[in-house]
Amino acid sequence: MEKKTLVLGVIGSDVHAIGNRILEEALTKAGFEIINIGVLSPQEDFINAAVETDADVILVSSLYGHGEIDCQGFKEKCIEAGLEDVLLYIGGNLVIGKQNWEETKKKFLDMGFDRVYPPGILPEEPIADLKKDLGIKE
Amino acid sequence: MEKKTLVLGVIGSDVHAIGNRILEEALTKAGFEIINIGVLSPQEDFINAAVETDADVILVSSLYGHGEIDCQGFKEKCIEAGLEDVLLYIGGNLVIGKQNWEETKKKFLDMGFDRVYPPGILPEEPIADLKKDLGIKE
Amino acid sequence: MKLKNKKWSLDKFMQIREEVLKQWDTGAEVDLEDAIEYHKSLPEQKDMSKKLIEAKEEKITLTQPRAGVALIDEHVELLKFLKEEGQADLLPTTIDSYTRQNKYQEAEEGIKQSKTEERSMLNGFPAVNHGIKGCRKVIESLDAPVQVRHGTPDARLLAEITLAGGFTSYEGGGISYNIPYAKDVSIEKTIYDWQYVDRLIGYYEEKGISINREPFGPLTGTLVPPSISHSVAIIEGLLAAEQGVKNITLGYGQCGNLTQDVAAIQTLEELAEEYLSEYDDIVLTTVFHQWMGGFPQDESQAFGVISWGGATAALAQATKVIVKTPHEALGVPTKEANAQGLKTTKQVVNMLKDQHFMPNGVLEKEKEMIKKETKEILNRVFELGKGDLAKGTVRAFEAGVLDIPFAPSKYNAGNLLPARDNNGAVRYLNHGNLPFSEEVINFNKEKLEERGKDEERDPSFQMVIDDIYAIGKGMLVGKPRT
Amino acid sequence: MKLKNKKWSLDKFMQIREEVLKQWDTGAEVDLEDAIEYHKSLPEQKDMSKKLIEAKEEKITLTQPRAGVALIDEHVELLKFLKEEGQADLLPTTIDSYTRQNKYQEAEEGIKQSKTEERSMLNGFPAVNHGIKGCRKVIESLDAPVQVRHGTPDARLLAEITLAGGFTSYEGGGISYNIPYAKDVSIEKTIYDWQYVDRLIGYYEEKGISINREPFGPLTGTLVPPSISHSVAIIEGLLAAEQGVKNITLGYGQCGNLTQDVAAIQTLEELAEEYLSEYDDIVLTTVFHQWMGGFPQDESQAFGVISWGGATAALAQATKVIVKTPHEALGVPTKEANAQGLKTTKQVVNMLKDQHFMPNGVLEKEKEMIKKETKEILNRVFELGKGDLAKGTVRAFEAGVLDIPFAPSKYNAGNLLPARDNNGAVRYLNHGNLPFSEEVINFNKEKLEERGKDEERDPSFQMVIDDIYAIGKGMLVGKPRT
Repeated sequence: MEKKTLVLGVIGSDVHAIGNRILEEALTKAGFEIINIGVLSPQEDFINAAVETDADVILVSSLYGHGEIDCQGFKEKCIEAGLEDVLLYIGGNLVIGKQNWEETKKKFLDMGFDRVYPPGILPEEPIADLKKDLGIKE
Repeated sequence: MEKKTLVLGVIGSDVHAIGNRILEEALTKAGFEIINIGVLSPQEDFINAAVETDADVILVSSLYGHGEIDCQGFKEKCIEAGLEDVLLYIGGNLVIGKQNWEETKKKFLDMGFDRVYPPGILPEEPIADLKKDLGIKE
Repeated sequence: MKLKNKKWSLDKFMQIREEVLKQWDTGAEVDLEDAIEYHKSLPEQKDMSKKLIEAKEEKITLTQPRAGVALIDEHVELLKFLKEEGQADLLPTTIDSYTRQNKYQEAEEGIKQSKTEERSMLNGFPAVNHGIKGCRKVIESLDAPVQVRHGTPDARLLAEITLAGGFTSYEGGGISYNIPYAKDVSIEKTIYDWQYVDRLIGYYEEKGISINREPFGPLTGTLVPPSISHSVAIIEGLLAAEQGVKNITLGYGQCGNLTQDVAAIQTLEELAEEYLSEYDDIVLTTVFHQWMGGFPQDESQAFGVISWGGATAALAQATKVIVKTPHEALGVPTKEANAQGLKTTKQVVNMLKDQHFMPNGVLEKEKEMIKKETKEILNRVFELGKGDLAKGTVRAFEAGVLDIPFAPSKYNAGNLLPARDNNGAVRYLNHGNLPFSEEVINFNKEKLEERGKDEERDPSFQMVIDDIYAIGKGMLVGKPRT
Repeated sequence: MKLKNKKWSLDKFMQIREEVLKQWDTGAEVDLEDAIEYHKSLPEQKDMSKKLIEAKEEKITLTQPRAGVALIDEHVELLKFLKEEGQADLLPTTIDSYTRQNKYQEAEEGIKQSKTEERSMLNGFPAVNHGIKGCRKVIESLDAPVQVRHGTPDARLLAEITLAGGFTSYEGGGISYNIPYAKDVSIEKTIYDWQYVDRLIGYYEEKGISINREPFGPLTGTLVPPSISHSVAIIEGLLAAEQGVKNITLGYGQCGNLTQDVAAIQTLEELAEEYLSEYDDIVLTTVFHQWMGGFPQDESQAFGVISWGGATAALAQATKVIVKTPHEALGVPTKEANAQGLKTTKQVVNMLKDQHFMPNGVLEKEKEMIKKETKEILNRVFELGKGDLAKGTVRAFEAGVLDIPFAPSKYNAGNLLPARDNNGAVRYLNHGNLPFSEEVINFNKEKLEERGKDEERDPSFQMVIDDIYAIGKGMLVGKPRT
């Protein structure tokens, strides 16, 4: 089967590089084609990379709490760029302070993300979800 | 002025000796006559000591959580022994577990204690109260 | 009662045993043969002796809480929570204070009121009242070794019931559960009663069931110099070994100065091995108690004290660490607070398990002085007993040659005043009648004079009081406010 | 831009300054004469340089949190709380991530949304947008020195505004606030921009106002070997001193092995004193950062990590310790959690202030190797610059002679792989192009082979990943589960 392509990056003015590197390693090992645009990536860079590589998934990380502002209008821009079918995943410390996780999750689902992850999960969880969502059989 | 007499002790099956020793030291320094009956003292020992020495105050410590059981009927026995005018002070870890302090305090006031102290206070506080309650001028 | 340090004959033991089992109804349930069979049926992971031997070999430090409530189901629930949420390696059953004074009627009242009030009115588990069936329910519900922890001068019936009930470890001793826990019980009586307990465990050993024995290390828990607690621990270890006990854990309560605490754990094991060398097949392990004195009321500060205790235990490579909780200053903790203390400790112990405290000159000096002090005390104890340790111990307490600071017992001379030196190590401000050499006396004196000079005051009882309050106020050394 | 390590003339500085102040409206408010007068009017207890000098003399370790929110009143309230409830000795003002990237328009949006939502939508205090008045309101409301903490490659305008606003300490540097904080800003550019900041502070010094400067020690915060962060800290210290900075605090992020961490703090100071000896009147202090990598989600476990950081800082006698919070794994903490981390740390630091880590052979070896590694790197940097440190630094990054693990910058070679040895000390698994001698290479190799043997696996990137996750999972060394 053809490899599925994922665009991976850390959005906005966020410079957290270590998780990004580990995620790249884990996703590559799991059999995905990874386009890693790295830290400090604006919405446009995710979208451009996805268009250029005909990606199946965009996986956004945000560890510094500005995710709420940084992701405003992201889904709409994806649709404009013809990426309405691309899966949008996001995970990390998505808001400032210790907030109710269910509320935060709902907020990002409402913004158009397909999967939302709290801080501290291991790569295994999104990998299992990716396989399910993309119909990859083990 | 004549020295006021205090009966001091740790009630019930409680063996906490260090606070008792420090309290004796502090109260003696503050000018009181101290009758220290020590740890492991039943209600009767407090009452007998107070009768024998014509004490003004009985100061009960309880650090181990059984204070609630150990003090049942104490005020009544004091009255029976003719000690209705003797002040009853109590302080320490008076109940099992972390409970609402106001409730605990009310419980012991209702049992007939005149002053009730939480754990961790320094001797200065009861000393100030004693001086006030006994009309001692500095 | 003719006290001497000599293994009891089985006849003597069985004779006294008849009376012991009559102390409360539940005593009649105890059948030693059945008890041995029951222990044989228990899975390995409930065996305290085995678990401690493994930990010693692997050089790791196991965690153990204190915990006990009045009713059986609630007690099981509590211990399960501490095992699962708190990741405790070893479990306790703390006995309530009425049972410790053999007041089984009052314990019964506490059980009744606990049922009515639907909360524990007792500060521990009244194991005698619950009997063998109650104890076995606890043991069978839990997947870890469980130890009896108490503070009982006469702990004979409690031992009979809890051991037959499947507990595999028993804390206490004729000194350590008398002097800090009683007002007017003679040393002679408690040593005799604890010979009974040790003989009982010796009997289990003879039948192939190894029960772990742990003299209570911290004694009064506040500013106890290592040589005091070491002397008591070694005496109780020797008395236990004579009665046939084989698996012994010796304890020490944290003082707070890292070098002194590491030196204490190391010398405790080294000295005990030396003194116990005449007994065969003894397995020695150590237990480190996180600071037993006054705690800060603030929970965050309490976490700091707890962590420092965990770090010291790991760096000293104690076999296990007894854990405090962030509620320490406020009395008996909730189960959540208890689990918190355990988790904090486990994190620290795990992070430090591959790190060791290396000899640095100061450690060696500290160890040398602890050994000197302890040997000077123990030599005199043996002298006073004309070679008999049990007799010597009784006479040593009479003479103040053994003396425990801040203890309630009238059989304790109570002449000692300990205080911290400038680095927080606990020294003798007044050594009372301890049979110390000039060298030891001067060493302690110099250390405290150094502090006195620094604080511009003479070492005095006020300094001792300041030290007692210091950790609760966020310091180690109780320096006067400037 | 001709980069060299030479004190800027006032003319050059003033010329560039005109452009800097135009970067955002609030730049126009800055008047250096007024700023100097303002600092002179501030009470002593708000002076970071003084406070650090005192702490160094008294050999105590001060506590400092990280904290910042979008709006002025809320920011003041937060810092007051950390001072009063958390007993913080020194205060921070953490700058938001938009400001760090000079995105003042986005910061403005964040301020607006924070007002509407009535909660901070920014992860820090946007000091440029708030301007001098806003900064001074903060300074005047607080009874402690306040430092600017950020992560800004071009921090010139931020420095102008915050220093004129009364802040007395400024974190960062041309390497430490570039390589870990930017993707494509050249080293040449950031060193140049930070020469501006240092020259500005040199100007204040000339006018009698001592501003404390602190290069950011921990860099990427995870498994950074001490010789990497030491090299960067010393380079940034030297670059700052050349521009006239006098009060310098060098930093180091906890690795977790006590001996290595103590050795790191001691060598950082010793090496810096040696390298900085050519400059007069420099005052050097040290800052120890509690573990900057992944934390356990469980708050009790987090308290353990925090306490161990506090203990290490105290035993190493760092001048100050930057404190983590029990919410670390979950993002920006509440003010209560922040105060909790401070209180835990203070308890430990106070309990250990009279205890020292003594030389023990292992410490000396560790110090020797850190010094060797650092000097081998720095010697090559100087060589590459033909004696000019600024030029040498640029070339060293090009050549991978300076290299920071896990950094996002494309100007960083990114060849290094660090991993823990069997005792948890951080070693070089792959030293990339670092100019190491055989001795250094073999030392690191042997240490990791020892671990590999113990774990029955070859040291590899998987080992590095295991180490990165280890503390979050309750361990120090990422051993494979057995």
